[in-house]
Amino acid sequence: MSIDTVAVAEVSPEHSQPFAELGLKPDEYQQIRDILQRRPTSSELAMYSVMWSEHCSYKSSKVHLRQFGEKAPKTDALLVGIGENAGVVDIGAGWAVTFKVESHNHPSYVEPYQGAATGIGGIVRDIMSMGARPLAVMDPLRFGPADAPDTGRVLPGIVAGIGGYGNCLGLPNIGGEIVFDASYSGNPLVNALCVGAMKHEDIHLASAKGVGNLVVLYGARTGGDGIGGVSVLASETFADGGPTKRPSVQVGDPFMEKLLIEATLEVLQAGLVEGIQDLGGAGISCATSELASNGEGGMHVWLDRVLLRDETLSPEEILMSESQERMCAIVRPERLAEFMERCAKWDVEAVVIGEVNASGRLTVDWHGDRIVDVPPRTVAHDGPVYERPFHRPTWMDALQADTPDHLERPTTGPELRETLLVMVAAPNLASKSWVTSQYDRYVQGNTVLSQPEDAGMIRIDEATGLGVAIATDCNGRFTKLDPYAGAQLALAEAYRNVAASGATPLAVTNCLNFGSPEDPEVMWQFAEATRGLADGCLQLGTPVTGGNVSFYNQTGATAILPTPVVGVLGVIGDVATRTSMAWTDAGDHIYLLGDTNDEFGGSEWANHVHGHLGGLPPRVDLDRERALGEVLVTGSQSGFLVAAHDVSDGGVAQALVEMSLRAGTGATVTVPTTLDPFVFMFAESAGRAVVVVRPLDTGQLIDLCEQNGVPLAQIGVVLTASNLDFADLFTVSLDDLRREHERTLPELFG
Amino acid sequence: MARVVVDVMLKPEILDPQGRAVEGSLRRLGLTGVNDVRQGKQFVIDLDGVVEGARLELLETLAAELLSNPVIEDYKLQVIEDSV
Amino acid sequence: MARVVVDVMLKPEILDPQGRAVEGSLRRLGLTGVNDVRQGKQFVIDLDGVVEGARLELLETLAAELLSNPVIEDYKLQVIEDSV
Amino acid sequence: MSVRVGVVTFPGSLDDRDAARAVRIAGGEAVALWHGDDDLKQVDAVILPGGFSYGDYLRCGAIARFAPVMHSLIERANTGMPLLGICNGFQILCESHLLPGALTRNDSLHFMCRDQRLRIENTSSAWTSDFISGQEIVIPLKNGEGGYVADDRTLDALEAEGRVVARYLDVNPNGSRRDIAGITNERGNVVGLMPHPEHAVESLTGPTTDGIGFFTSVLKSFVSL
Ligand SMILES: Nc1ncnc2c1ncn2[C@@H]1O[C@H](COP(=O)(O)OP(=O)(O)O)[C@@H](O)[C@H]1O
Ligand SMILES: [Mg+2]
Repeated sequence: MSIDTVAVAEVSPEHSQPFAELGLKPDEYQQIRDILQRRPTSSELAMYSVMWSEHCSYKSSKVHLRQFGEKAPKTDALLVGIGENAGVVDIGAGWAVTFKVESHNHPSYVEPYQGAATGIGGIVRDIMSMGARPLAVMDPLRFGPADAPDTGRVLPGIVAGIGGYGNCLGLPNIGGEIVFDASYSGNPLVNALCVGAMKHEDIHLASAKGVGNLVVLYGARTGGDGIGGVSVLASETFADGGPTKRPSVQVGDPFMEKLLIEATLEVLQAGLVEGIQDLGGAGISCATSELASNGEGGMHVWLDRVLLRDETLSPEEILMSESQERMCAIVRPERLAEFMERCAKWDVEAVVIGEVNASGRLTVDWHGDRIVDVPPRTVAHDGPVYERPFHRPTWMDALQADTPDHLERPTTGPELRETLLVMVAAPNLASKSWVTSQYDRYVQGNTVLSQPEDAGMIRIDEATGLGVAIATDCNGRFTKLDPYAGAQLALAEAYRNVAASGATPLAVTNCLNFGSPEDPEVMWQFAEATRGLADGCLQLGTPVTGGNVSFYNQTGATAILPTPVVGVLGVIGDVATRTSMAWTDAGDHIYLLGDTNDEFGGSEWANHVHGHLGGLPPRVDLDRERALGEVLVTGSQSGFLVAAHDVSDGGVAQALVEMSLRAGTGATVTVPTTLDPFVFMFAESAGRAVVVVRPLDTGQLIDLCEQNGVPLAQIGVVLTASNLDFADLFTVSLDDLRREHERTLPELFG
Repeated sequence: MARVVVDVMLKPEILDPQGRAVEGSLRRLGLTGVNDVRQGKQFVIDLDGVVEGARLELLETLAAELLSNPVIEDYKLQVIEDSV
Repeated sequence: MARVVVDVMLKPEILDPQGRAVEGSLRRLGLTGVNDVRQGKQFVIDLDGVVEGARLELLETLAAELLSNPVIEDYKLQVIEDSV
Repeated sequence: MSVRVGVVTFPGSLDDRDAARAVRIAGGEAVALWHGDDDLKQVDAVILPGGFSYGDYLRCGAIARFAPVMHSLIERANTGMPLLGICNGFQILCESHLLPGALTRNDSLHFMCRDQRLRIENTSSAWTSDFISGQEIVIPLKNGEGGYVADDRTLDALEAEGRVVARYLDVNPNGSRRDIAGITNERGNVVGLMPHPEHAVESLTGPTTDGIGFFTSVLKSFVSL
């Protein structure tokens, strides 16, 4: 086996290299040659190719993502901003919170269980790498049609994988989304969110500082996982036959990850770590180059010291392996022994693979031969940047002109009743408990709200009750009809969900799932959605702290619905004041906050009943969202909101059904005289919530709404009886509603 | 009457955390010279009649696609005629 | 070099929901004449040297008490010497 | 002096801090015990918490049974020290033969997390004396392998001797024989329970506070001595 060293590269400039197979464009390859003033070694080529990939370098999205920083609202709450493994937000009392959502879409299609499991594993390590203890996970998911055979293969596996990994880590699952749409056939979306907390002084960054400090790789051994592409290089260096077979799928080991969490928290707590980085995509290449690039000097790595699961791995493969459950720490030499002891206590293997130096270079040796010698910034941060062309799709006009106005609407009481029963059983609106009951929501004993509530809420500080709430949302149909408004509607909905729980929205994370950036029409959707989200965050005063971009989500030439999943994090001083969506006492008054308009573009009714998508999404007014949020949070803190639930998919009718099923008691509902009953029940106008107050407190609610300019109308009264009465129209029993609402997923997925 | 036994094992290149855990406990409990432990599944299927032709073919397909996950596992199918 | 294969199967009187689920799918996918399906585990242990005497005894104990749970499972141990 | 209740942490234990919190809320002193250490630190009672000890890779609880701490625990349990195994802890107790039977894969083949109604059937064990016989409670249940199995003779004996501590009501979530959710040994000091009382000790985070009774039971048994 011959090794391609720097010395060899210097004297063999003509040697032809398989850069195209590794996904590099000719000009990118030339750029590498210019940086190095020679041809790259095969190991260097491996590093650059993976670090300059779309996934790691954000080369197509960078120019758009900049807006999140440029338009960021001024706030002291942001302790660590975009660019680190995850953003960190100050929530008071010396506590900081870090949260982030990431995609694992493609691997989850290939192997649903392991793909989804390793998606959870990856995001958890991101949170750990900030110095935080991971506290909870969430899982926004998208699938093809609920009754499609492939959905029957993919969904149960993905759900089992998320549960299998998250449950075993001891992280409660406090929420997520499940949405079905034909555009996700062959391209399901698995986004995973993790939230963690730490004291301010425990915040750690991924930087290799301090000449002489050691680079320690710990956790699972390195195997040949996820290195399909680079085997091209490995086969070059083998005399004949190529390397032994490499796995195309990464398999997660949640038990190892659990040990990794405990060991990491111990070494952080003991002050043994100067810098820390998780190993995810691009493995050691990414970890070492980012650590070195963020540090002030250079780094040297003895690659042959890496503990291997498979001894046949070539250095290129080791550099690029995406084996799971590994972390990298920068440790002062005098603390190394203690670091190793703590790892051993948790049965976690650790080995020194490198040292921080002042060379300004990242150098890697393999059994004494120099195989990498590069300026680390050029690998990690100064990759190519594309200004991809984009233009508004020609079909947008026709799509927006095809409004839902012509669709046949139910009008009579019996028709409306029938529509309601059909809607509550629609896969997108049906109960998701077949899924969520496979997730542990209790572990750690700090879960205050979880499914089916609007937001997940966890207690962070037992002494004071300080906690956070998180919701994720995105209606891809809205985004398709208008990407700018659609992204803002996603933001508005998540914001509203958090406010409805009683927490003050503070910060945003996002996972931008789109088709191919090489398609100018997709790129336009991306540009518009990004602009909408950045503008929206500025207007709401909630900065984006981090996120993730997933491109190339398409089957053939057809892209998925543009799906910018937005996660909003809110803080609540005392979780005991949170608002649930369940009403309690008969006689309490039910109010609808916000204005209802005849808005059905992209609605679930148009989608489920008529298979129609066209027109414009509901109008978004973020000032009104903010005012609504103010009412929800203040009302919750003042203690007079008995229950609150945001209105979104399925409209007011769906919200009322969810509230009554949660409570187990019904209500009598009166349609405001100004509204058509159908519009009242099913329109999806933004900026609305249903709230419940005791009769004595209605004055307080009315005053609060007046102060904030939020319109309100009483729409009902809570009953002891178990039916939902739409006065003068129809009545329906909770038993019927529950049966329809709960049967869909079990019937489909058993 | 026939018995079909299908052994399903993770492909050698795929990480086997279960096997590793078992390996660890075997060592802790005093077994020496252990090089590798892998944990797989075994399906024992009892059938009427003989297993040949199209039926055997179907069984092979089912073993390859239902009983094992071709992305990460290999299988081995054995027919024992006249079992029981 | 030796290989020890331990098959672990639920005792016949213990309900095997996995086996039953597999049986159902085999039927749905067109396999006829299925009488019974049971799902068990298989451990493949590669060892240095030969497996005999005290080492074999230890392996039997481990198979009986670690690899299987005697309350609900039966095991079968096979030694394949010189397996590679 | 407060009663010292040990909570063992195995690699992969998840509900250890939750069990400790429940002990504190009930008024006891929680003492952390480590799987690799056979020192029981003079505790009066011990809880084996839920989780996935050793990843539950071989069989739930199978590997944990051989941990050093288990040697001392088995010894003390045999001389009457109260020992409660919750979920994974129950599995470890069965694997260690401190309790009869075994726990197998849920008959639904899915992990199941739900608020479960139970009936307390034995109020003379060290961990259930603070309940009223026949009392119905709701506490979380969350497991993938919670189906209790044993041969009919054992099941008959458990029932005849009143050693079924709690039974599932409404639905049997995992296929347990005879709806058994928890059992005790002859002496009544060792209890295994599949659902999680430690997650029902605060109204803020649990479906109820019904779980607290398991912890107050053991604390009171010492006070009354
Ligand atoms: N994949 C999932 N994982 C966890 N929780 C989920 C998932 N999908 C839905 N949920 C939860 O189910 C509840 C209802 O979901 P959904 O109807 O989408 O809520 P919303 O209308 O607030 O967006 C929410 O609490 C949500 O967090
Ligand atoms: Mg909601």
